[in-house]
Amino acid sequence: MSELLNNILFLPEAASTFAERIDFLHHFVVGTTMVMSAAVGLAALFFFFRYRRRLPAQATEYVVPTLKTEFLFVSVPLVFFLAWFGIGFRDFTWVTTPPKDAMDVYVMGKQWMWKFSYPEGPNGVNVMHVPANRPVRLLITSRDVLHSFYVPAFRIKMDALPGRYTQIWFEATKPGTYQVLCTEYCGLSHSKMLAEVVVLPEEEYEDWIKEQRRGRLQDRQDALADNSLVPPVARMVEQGQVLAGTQGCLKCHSVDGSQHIGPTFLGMYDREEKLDNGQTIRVDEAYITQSMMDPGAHLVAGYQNVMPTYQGKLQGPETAAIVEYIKSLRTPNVREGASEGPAYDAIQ
Amino acid sequence: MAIANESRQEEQNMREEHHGAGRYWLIWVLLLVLTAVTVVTGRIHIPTWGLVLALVVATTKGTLVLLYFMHLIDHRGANRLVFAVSILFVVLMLAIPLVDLGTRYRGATPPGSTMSDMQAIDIGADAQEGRYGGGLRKEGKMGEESGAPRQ
Amino acid sequence: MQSSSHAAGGTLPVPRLAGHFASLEVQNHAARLGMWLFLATEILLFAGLFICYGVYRFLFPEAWAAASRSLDLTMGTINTVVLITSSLTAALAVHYAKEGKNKMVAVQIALTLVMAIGFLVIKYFEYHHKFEIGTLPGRFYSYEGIQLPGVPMYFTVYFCSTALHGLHVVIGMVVLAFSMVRALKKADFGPNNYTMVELGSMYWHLVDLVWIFLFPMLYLV
Amino acid sequence: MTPSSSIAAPGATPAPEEHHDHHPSYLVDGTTIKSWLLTVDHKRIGLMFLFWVLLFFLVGGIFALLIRVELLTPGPTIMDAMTYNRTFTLHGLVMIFLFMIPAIPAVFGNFLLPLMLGAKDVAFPRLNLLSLYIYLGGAFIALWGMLNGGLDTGWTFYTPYSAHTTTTVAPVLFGAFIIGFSSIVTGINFIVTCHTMRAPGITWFKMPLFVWAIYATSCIQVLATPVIGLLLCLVTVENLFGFGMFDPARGGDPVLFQHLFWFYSHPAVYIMVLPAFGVMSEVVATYSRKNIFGYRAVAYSSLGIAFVGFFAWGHHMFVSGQSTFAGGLFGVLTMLVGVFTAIKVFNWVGTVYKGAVDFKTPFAYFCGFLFFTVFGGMTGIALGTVSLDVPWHDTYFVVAHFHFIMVGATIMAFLAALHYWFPKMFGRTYHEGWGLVSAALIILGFNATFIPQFLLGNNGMPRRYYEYPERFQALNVASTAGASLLAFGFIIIAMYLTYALVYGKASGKNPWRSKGYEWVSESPPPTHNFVGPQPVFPEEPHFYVDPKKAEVPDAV
Repeated sequence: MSELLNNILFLPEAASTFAERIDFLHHFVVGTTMVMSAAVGLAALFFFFRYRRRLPAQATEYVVPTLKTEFLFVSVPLVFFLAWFGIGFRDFTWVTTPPKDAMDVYVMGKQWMWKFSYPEGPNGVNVMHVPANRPVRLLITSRDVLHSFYVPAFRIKMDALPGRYTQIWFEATKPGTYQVLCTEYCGLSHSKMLAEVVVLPEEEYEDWIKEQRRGRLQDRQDALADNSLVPPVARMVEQGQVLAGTQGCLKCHSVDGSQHIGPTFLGMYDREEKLDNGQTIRVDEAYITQSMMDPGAHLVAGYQNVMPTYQGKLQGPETAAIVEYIKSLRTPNVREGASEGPAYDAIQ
Repeated sequence: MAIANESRQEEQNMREEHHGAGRYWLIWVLLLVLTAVTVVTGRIHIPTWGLVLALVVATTKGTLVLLYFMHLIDHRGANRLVFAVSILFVVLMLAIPLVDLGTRYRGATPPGSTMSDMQAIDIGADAQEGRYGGGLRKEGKMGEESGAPRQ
Repeated sequence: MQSSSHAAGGTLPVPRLAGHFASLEVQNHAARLGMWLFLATEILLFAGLFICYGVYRFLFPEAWAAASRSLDLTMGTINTVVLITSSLTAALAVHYAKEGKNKMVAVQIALTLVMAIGFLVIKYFEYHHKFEIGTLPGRFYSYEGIQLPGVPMYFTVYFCSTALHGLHVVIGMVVLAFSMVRALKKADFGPNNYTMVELGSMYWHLVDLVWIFLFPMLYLV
Repeated sequence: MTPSSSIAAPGATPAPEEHHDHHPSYLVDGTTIKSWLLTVDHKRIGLMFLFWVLLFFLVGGIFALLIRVELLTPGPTIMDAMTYNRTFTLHGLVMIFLFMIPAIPAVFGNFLLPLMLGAKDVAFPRLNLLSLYIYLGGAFIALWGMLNGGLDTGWTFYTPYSAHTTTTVAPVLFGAFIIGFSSIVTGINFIVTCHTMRAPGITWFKMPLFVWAIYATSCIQVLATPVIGLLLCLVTVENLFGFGMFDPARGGDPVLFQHLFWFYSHPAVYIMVLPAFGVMSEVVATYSRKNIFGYRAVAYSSLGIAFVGFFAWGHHMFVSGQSTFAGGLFGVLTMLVGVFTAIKVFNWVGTVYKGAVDFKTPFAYFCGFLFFTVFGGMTGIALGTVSLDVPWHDTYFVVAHFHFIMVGATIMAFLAALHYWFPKMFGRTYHEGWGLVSAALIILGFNATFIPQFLLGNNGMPRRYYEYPERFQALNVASTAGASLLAFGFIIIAMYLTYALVYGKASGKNPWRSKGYEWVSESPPPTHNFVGPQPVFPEEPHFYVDPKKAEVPDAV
């Protein structure tokens, strides 16, 4: 049934968990629209025929609706629209709120290509590898103008904004290769800004990432890869470790949990920190980045504001590398356990 | 007499409300006092409520100008409605983007993610060079020459 | 109905009634309502900038505080006082127009114009200072004193809003100048014929109103 | 009835030309070019608007056909990518700013508003003329910019692209900015006209629904246009000087641009479609000889759309980095707009109930209009259902949706208005048979063009694509075929209406036997609309009850 409807509606193959949810709503909306519109249309046609003009200056009755009729006119559509909206907003919240155990992929759009990089692994241009049946969070940004990351088979889309991060997540259900399109007009070759998502079965994905890390597989995509975005050290964590040393982070921050001038990096990521103004904050990418650029913004209680800003001293990938390094030092128990499901925690 | 009702009402209001000039002077004095208040309180830089206080004072001043200098207090009907609607729209128009901004997900605007950081990376092939039309204009040289620091 | 004092000579000056209006009161009402609608569009025009201000203030609160402190509060305050006083004289011009005292109308408008020029001169000095030290919008920003992200944005907002406001000051001056010339040459303002002064003065009050909000937003917080 | 006022006495002598014995129609009252170019007569201004609006429709239509031909094949067909990008931008700009926005308000609103209110003219006739020239000035500046380089930003001018592109953005934006003034002036003029120029007896709830629609439209024009004016200025300044208001490199927020842009451009959709609703209320009442079923509901829903429509703008930004919460807020408000539109649709269908339908050309357009409004509106609601917008956003589904509601409905109304009021404007009749044939062609052509685009959108084809993957080709070819049908329909209309303009039979005062207020005056009306004493208007517009039974208007 749903296959048939998808074919009638020209919907592409559904290859993610979100696609299944959204196709249900799609069928529901199209179905009710068709039924209701047909009812209105048939009523109109019937009236056109039944009440056709018989005399040139025919007089008619003065018909006005009762309050009940008008109430019906308002309430019936309202109920349906709100029902659709309710389902739609639930799904929207779901798709914009990644589960905690999602794997991260950084996506950067630039005129006119997509770059993907993995926190611990390789970078790629125009080809993104993800495992099947595992939630993947995309952190999307752009280098120049607006782009939009669209995978029809997954039914997901999110704009890439320069200077901002947006996020969306998906869980691919079927291994295969799926097209990525750019849907925000971005200039001359907007229509050529295509990419692919390669969904691999879990084991194959592990193999792939291992090979990538070992750097042995010089496949097509490495040849294509824009060297400029690939950091000198392929693994961001390693690079971050080096940077933490050279930039002097480790002079004040320990990595073994001991107290020093600044808070220790060990287990810092995802920790609830108490701030000097009494509030608490959960340490995430945003907080770490902010603390590097503007150390005084949220001081952890018990520490002095002595750290210099790294604004302008660190480049984007370097910042990201240090963040990844700090993330790698998290204590193992922090991010384990089942996902708490869709939780809307955007309001801060 | 639909046509005259609105207009005549209006004319009557305008006509009845002709006061002495003293009223304007009084309002003027009030406005100056409020200006003094806002400047004095503004200088103290009250942390959280400074903006609110300043806006409250500004709104009071604005209301005085509107009601007495612009005679809105004498107007009825459409004129008031027009003004009220425009103010309502301004408020909603201001509130909704701020609500959006306040509820974005936290990573949306980390300070380190602004494009200036990213531009520091040399992306390799020059995206601007040799493309026909539509590409990016070369980053203006004026700022750099005058020593404008990248924020 | 004609309670106010009459112009000398007994014949009341009356504006020409356009053929399509039913009566003079309709014509006046139409003019006034049209003006209010126009003022509404002006308010919405500035609202766009207020939104930019609000959003960027939300994003860069510290830059905003620091940058607003770099402005010259004294000049800003003087300008506020000047503009408020000019608003008073504009209101008085309408008052005298209603009473048919054309000379006083001209005098009050002239005072308004003088203060408007004063406002612009002070604004010029403020701008000049900013050009000198380099607190300019966007990529032209070159001031070493404040180095926070978002400060150039503050000056973008500052320059856009004050420039737009300045433009309105100039337009308002032109409108008022027309009324002044008429008060001097034709001297036909009276209890039935003051719409022209009234509309000009309403426009001027709007300019004042916008400044009343711009002043604390830019200089004080 | 004449307003007695002591103050009015000295200057209130009516203009002398009213006392002529002979009252030529406005078309022949002054035949020099100057008498047209400098006229302050709302009817002549309306006609001049009609001429220019149709001309720009032709220009926009040619661009549309070029786009469709280009999309026949997946690769390059007749132009290169840059030309294509400029073509769709110009198509959007010309159609929206030069055709759709002034189409019904400036042409038919201008022509009919005073007639429907029993007034001699709009409140500010000279401003009205000025609005025409501002419009033309802006249009030619914009067209000059388009021809001297053109711009490739899409009509939405999204920053940062529009701030950086090397194409000629500034003159076009400046032209659009100037056209905005025309829109504001027209809006102010119409609002004041509705408030002050109503003839004795025409109270607010006796105004024809077309007037209500124009009133609501004018409110939107007055409140929304300044914001886009400011925004266009800011982008122009940014493009020319780099002030950086929306420059991400300096912390600028691209989403803020979109907020401000859609604050105008979403209500602009209602500027285009509300007058269409108004036209259709008149058409359905006339051709089914019935009072509007639920007059107040329709009138209030116009205002409701105008108001709520303002605050639904964010549904253009569900996936553009706006917060999830804001998405929900805008989603709910979008649903409310849908409800207001549904009220109108039900009441139109209800109007036909127990009526006497005469299936003339305008009524054929009404049928098409009903179809496009229902499907355009419902797909709009579907798009407002936040999660469904995620895959659909910026695909051909959206293109098809807004062409259905914004273009389909408005074109139907524009053509219906053109046919319905053709006798009113020119005093001549057109060929009914050709009218029905071309109406059928246009409705079919429109569906054939845009239904495939709905499916394309479902299939995942993004908009503004110059080249596309081959799997989209079949539907694109279908769409192009439909577009040619559509063009053919318009050519037929142009031919028989031009013929009717010159050789058409005299129509008489009221060929449709309509009881709308605009038919109280002569067709075509004399220069000041009404001759002699204040005309007497029927108790309410579109009152077709047999006078013998008129006493008891019963509820259903």
